[in-house]
Amino acid sequence: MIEARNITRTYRSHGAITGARVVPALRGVSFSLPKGGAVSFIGESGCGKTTLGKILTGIETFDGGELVVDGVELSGLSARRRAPYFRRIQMIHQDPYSALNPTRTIEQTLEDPLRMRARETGGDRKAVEARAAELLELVGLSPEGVLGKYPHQLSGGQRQRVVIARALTVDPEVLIADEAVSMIDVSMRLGILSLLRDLRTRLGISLVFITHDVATARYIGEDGELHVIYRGSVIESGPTDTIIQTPVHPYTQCLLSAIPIMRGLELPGPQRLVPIGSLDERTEDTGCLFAPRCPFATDECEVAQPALTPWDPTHQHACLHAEPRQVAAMEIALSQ
Amino acid sequence: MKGFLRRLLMKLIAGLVMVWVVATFTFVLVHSLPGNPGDIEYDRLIMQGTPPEIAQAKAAVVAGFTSHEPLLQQYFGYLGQLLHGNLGVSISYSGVPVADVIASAAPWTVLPVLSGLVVSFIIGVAGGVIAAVKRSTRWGGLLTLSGSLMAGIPSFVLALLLAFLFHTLWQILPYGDTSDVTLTPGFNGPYIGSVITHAVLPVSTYALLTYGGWLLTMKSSVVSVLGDDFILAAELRGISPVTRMRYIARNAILPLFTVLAISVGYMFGGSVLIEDIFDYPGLGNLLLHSIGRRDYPLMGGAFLLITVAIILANILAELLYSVIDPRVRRA
Amino acid sequence: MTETIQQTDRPVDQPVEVSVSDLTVVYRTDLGELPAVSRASIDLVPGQITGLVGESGSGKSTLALAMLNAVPSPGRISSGSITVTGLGDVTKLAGRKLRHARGGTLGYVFQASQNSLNPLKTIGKQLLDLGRAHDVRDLRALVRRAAQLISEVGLDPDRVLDSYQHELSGGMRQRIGIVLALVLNARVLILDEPTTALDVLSQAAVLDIVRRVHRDSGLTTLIVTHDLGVVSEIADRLVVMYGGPNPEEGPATAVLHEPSHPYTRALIGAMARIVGDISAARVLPGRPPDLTTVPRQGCVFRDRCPLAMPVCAEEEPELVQWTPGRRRACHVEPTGVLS
Amino acid sequence: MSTLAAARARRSPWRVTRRVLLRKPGRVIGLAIIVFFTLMAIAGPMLYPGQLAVDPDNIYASPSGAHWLGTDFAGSDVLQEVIVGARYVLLTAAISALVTAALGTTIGLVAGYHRGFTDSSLMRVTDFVLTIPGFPLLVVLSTIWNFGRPLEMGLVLGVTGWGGVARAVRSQTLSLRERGFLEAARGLGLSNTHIIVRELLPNIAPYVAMNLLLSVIGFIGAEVALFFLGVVPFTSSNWGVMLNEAVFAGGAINSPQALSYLLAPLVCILLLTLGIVLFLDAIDELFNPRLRERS
Amino acid sequence: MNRHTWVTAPVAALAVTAMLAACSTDNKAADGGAVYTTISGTNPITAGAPMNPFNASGNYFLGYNTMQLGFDKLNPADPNDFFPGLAKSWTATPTSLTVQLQDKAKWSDGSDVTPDDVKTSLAIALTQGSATVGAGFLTQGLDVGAVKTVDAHTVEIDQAVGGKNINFTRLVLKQTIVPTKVYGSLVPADIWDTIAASQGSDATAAQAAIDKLNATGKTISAFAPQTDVSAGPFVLTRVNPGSAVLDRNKYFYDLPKISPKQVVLRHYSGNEQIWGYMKNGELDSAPYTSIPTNVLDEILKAGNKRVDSLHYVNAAIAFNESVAPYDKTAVRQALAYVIDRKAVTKVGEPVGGTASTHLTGMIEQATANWLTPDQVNALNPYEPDTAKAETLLKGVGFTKNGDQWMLPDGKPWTITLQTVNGFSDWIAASTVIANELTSFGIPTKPALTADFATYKTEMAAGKYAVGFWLTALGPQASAAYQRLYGADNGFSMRGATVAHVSGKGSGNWQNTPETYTVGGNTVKVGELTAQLSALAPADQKPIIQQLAIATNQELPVIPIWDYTSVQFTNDKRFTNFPQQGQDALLNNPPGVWMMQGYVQGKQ
Repeated sequence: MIEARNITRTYRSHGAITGARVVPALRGVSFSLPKGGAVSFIGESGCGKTTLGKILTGIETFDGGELVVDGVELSGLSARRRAPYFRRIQMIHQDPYSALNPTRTIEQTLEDPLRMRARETGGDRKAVEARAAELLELVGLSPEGVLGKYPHQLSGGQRQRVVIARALTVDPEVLIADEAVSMIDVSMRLGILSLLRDLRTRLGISLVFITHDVATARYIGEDGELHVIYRGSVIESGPTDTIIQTPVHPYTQCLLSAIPIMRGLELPGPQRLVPIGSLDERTEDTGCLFAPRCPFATDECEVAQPALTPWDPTHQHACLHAEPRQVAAMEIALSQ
Repeated sequence: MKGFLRRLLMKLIAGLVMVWVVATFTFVLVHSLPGNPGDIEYDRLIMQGTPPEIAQAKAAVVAGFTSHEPLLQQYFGYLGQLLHGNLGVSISYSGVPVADVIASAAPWTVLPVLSGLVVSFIIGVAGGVIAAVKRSTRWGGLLTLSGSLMAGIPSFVLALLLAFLFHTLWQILPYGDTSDVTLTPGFNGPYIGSVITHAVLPVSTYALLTYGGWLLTMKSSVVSVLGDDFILAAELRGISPVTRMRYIARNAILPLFTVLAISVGYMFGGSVLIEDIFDYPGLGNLLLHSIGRRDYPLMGGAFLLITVAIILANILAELLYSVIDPRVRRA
Repeated sequence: MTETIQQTDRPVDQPVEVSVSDLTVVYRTDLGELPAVSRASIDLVPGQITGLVGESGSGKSTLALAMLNAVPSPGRISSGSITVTGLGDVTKLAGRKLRHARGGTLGYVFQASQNSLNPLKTIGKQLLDLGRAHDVRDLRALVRRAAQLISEVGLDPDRVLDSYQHELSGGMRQRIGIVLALVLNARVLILDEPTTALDVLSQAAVLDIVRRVHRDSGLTTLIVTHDLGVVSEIADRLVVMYGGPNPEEGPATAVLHEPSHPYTRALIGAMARIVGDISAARVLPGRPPDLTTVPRQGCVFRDRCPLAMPVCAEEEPELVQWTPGRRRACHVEPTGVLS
Repeated sequence: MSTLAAARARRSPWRVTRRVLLRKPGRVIGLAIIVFFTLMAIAGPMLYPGQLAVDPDNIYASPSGAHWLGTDFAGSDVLQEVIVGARYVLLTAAISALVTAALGTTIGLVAGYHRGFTDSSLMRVTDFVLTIPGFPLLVVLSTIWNFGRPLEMGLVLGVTGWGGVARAVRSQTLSLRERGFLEAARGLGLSNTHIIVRELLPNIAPYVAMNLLLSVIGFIGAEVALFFLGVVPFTSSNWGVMLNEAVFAGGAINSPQALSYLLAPLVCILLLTLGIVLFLDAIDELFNPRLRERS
Repeated sequence: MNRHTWVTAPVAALAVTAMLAACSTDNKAADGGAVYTTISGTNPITAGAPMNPFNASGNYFLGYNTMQLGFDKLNPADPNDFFPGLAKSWTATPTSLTVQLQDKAKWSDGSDVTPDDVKTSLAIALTQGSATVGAGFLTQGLDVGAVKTVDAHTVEIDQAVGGKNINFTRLVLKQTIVPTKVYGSLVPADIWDTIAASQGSDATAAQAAIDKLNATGKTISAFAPQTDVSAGPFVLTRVNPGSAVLDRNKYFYDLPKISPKQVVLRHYSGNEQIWGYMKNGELDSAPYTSIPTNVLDEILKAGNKRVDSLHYVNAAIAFNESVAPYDKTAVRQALAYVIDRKAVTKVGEPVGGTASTHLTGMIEQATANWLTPDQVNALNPYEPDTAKAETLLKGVGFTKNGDQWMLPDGKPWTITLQTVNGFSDWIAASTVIANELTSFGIPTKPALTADFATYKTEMAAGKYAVGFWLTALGPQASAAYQRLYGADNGFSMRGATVAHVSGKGSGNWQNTPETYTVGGNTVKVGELTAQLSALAPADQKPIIQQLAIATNQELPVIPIWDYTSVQFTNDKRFTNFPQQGQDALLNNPPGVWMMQGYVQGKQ
């Protein structure tokens, strides 16, 4: 469905003192997303994962690499020709509060794209209304209760469901969910996640899930691929469960170690790992990007940036000192 | 510091470009005016009862100061002079350099405007803080209303009302003129006192005109800062109310610098009316005088100067902003 | 019950540092005064980290603010008391005494770490403001103490004290927040959603610091959060709040392992975790109550409760101790909840 | 689902408006004042068609039963003059407000939405318009072009006064542009026209409305000031002309006789300003659904 | 420290310092004695302008610190009738004038006023536009050919070769006399050669000379003397933004007559300020300003005394006769019958105006002077009479459709009555006229032009059919008729003959016929008017009579009111002001009154 090869994106910030500064947001990200499949990207804030989401939906441009959607390479196409491909890829925003137009009712929000769709396919007004109701039911909302309302009259979870329904109006093949539940109440999060999972199984929609929370990535795409991004490059990737159970890159291991342990239900992994210092964008780009914070860094890590190399046929990493460690929490069996 | 200077330089260049645009605009504007200064002078003298032959001779002198060169040539001449800081010579002042005429008028606009600005800034900002803190009370509401009303009242209506109330009705303040004529100007008490009492009405008008803007901006700014978490955080850390108020004021005052620039422009623009009503010999009056006498160079000069004042105020406001806000300063 | 779980219950004679009893906080709205916290009772024990967990609108932040007698307008404490050792009833404090209590005895770490610092002043100057506000004579000593704390939380004191807020990352700011809360030797530390805005690595670092300073300084700590994970990572005791009164409290591990209230259980069940059976996760139906929708009568949770009975609509369950160190408010038997 | 929210959703716009208005008595008063003057502007000239009667033997008469507000320099009735003069003042203000709204909103929207070169060039123009001192410019313009008629005056005021609205709309558009719903609309493939008209405009409408009402006050001030200063020739009497006559020809500042002639238009302007200011408060709440719900 | 204080304190300090710096720092105060406060009717104080009588905005004050050889009595019968100024006496021949200077005439620095000063002053006068005239029809050039010193107190001024200007005496006496020591350096040494060249027969050389004179004139008018050196009774001490202060000149030749120690001339930007001063009793005298009756009452209540004198200006309605139907005499006459001039005057100029009665193109006083009583009685007074107007209109083909008059071609007749913005008396009058004409059946709308400059330009371009106009300018009948039958009507003097032009761009916007037929005789108005300026007053009479009667019949303009100069004096501080009737004196500024021995301080 989507094949990304070596996508790079660089921002130029206009500093007053130093002049233009080049900030690489993505340094050659490649992945492929099969139809109905799921890919997750995890990383800290500022690692470039949001930029990736925007590039995949066509909101941002990229300056290097290839993006192939449904077998068509997009960077060579004009903006106009590219649009229909990007329309197959819809974004679920992090913030359901700003993702809906506060001055328009849910009905209006849904019917605008539906009507546009109807003009293309020749549907009539009735079909549009019926489809709007159908979509709302699909995302678990009651059409009567929601259609006439404004966004501010809905809860965060309801809004996020409306956002998903709106994305579905154009019959997308891919949904990009960028931190789709981080601003939603804890008790409502799972509902949204399971809805997304449902859409995958019921409609065959592929998912790109972008998050800093490994647990939600696991819930959505247990059977999919997981890519760990650090400062714009993928440093480890492979099947989601494999990475969680046997991560080999120290950064991935740090990320997994940092997940709070549910004491009483889980035991901490025996090899929890803590990174040194905090993320500092200003460090030099030579060598392994994670080296300054890596507990296992050696002199050779400072020299060259390690390439993504296979650990096993499905599992790749970019580290000179890759080694599986048991860092993830372990479940305590309930005694009943 | 380097960044600061660089920014200053950029601002100045942008300002200069704006000055050029305005100068060109002014030139075009002024040269599309109908009528010529000689005719005006003639009719002015006739209406004063000057015998026609004398009037004609005098009008001829005035007309002698008008340029008859082709417009484009005049334009480049004008720009060339501007580059040397020369605004040309006045027609209605029979060849006195425009810069001199403006220099004698400028203090009577700049100082009342600045004093008014300072007064209104202090009162408006204080009022804004009170209106924000007491916004749910009746007094807070009234204070806000007073700000909106003052921001809305046309300047001359205010000037006339003040003149009517304080001069005609209660007779406690002088109206018109800059000081008591019987006093000798200089550094002496009575004269300074007289200048100040005569300045009360125009300065109050200027002050009241911008008071509303300060108050409303300050109020909304304080309200938003009050909602900022760091204020609550400071309270929860036991920071004293006075220090907290300083935190609020300093943060809330930042957006006012944009208003400052607008106010200066607004006031200089409004000086035309206010100086006319209070008979203050400032730039606004000069502009009216020059329009009435078709004194093109003077008109252009006064208009340009008012515009330059606004541009400078804008630059100054941005610089002040960057001095106060470390986010800009250290960027 | 299994033996792997430590019982860290509080003996009856253990001293209490902070005692919230029967606290009700109301907000004035168009519909009259509505309770945000109703009859809440929580004890904070010295040396323990107490976790307060609830969804948005459960009143947890209001409760945290009430502990500093700082409920924002239009809210007010309508009844109940908050007794702090050495200060007496905080709800009765006012003026200078209250101000000195805040920051002095009671350290508060703010929810939005991004914005708890004055953007126009360096951290050092804000530290001095804090010292002056609390009549600290020896400001040099204060700075030394701050520098020490800053190093303890893993930052460079020289650089930090001379920095403005915008020059620090979110995680760093939150650590500064902790330093400022503790620099005046507070005995009680209240953290309101200390990690909500942070990503997972910063969160881990901050939690680690909290745990360390709590232990090193012998604090009484309350951590308020909506994230069960955060609480379970560091809290000794767990208090669950829902729509005002708290349905359940007890030792953290025990509550997580063996939730006795349907809400606690559903909350745990609705967590996405990195271990365990994914299909076992259960969506919690309905939405959290807010001020206007919270039922006036009966159990607050009954609309979302899978075990609701007719009595739940009529009678509000009392918060009672059912086993040593654990209290719950539910009409359903504890065993009925777990089965 | 909260029953309260559902109940609110069922409320008709009229009931909401009424509720918002009635919340503060000031708003009702403000609306009443605006309606009063609007009616005066519409009906005034019909009440007193043709030229006002002159009476050379009854110049500057004091208020009396026959002339409630006295008479002017020609013995015409001041009350009639105030009523007849309202149309000019309000019509002009309305025209200039429309011009400002159209120009300011279009330019601000286009600049904010398209960014880049379009934005920077439009903003340079806006800066220029904002920098040129408005009132002195009007005074100079008035000698070039006798824009005394309402349409012309409205156009001139509007064309010189749109800068503020454009800037406000632009900054609003820029901030809206970063909101998810606009990105979503673009992602869904909705047309630019649709996005600007359906998505952006309704969100900007409150700002435009507020700015507009504020600028109406400014426009009334400016037009009246031009007449007061006597730089714009007039075709029929209006409040500004009355003020000019009262001060410069009638000696109202020096003589109590012409006082009602001076105060009548002054009070009208003040009242109208007050009315708009009071009403603005309600507009803010009406257009801002979140503000409406909060309390 | 509070943040506000450090911002405000420097600004406030700066404000005060700069405000003071903006004013003169001269601290010399008047050494006791009464202060005479008034305003200058011709020169409002212009802050920043030089103390230079040749500057168009200059701060100079005739009769106080600015002196002439004599002061015009505005005597219509004798244009050379002057009060003595720096000249004690003078004798005129047809080609020259010999002036005897005051014996004790001295400048305020103590030096004598010499014939050389007169010579310099006249040379300067010739640079001030006077040299360019001559081409103009209206103006008689100040064609000074030479200035000769006869003795220390006597100077002879000769006309240029061939000049026989009957106004020569009057023009010379009216020139401002300035000290050579101040202005001499600005005058090129060869100026008299240049003057001679400008009057020579070589056109190219003359033009070059005139250009040279103009250049000198520009330098002089822009000149800003450091201090005032005056030969008048007062010397300018300082100019404040709000006032000019003049102290008594202790070297003045007739010092004992000058009572005030100091004169303060106050600034004004509009009439309403002058009213304010008078209402507060602040002025000892005030020249003519337009005043409404209500304000007049206030002023009189404050103890001011009203003194009326002649003002040689009339407000009239002018026509462009190239626009139908105003080319018809009957139409203009009909309009004169409809307009109630008394009612219009009551609204337009209730205090300073007298409704016109005889409509001769001159002011009423002049009409009575030049015409015999029989002739005056024979003039048509055009008393308001709508019946006569109707008859006249019907006689030339107008019809009445209901209330509305129709033009002979059947179209409705409407009038746009043009006035000037800011001329409040005209505007007020136009509302009354519009009312009268509208109720007569000619819908009339007053229209305003932005300012007088535009008004003049547009009027000359023939844009207005009916509009207000000033007529009857100056005491001389020649000037009054020049206004009607001069450049605005296409007549101009070409050498000895009168040429007539019309059409676009000619400046002729009145477009009257070149000749009128009055009582069977042909009256060549343009030629007759041109003759007036070269004739001695006694010889003018028959021509003026012809023109007056023709004008009364043909009405190229409809005079509405004569302006009256309404001055005020206040005897709170001074007595012995000129009284009503002393027009010659009243037409001069109070400085001249004082020189003539009037105005004494109260003891």
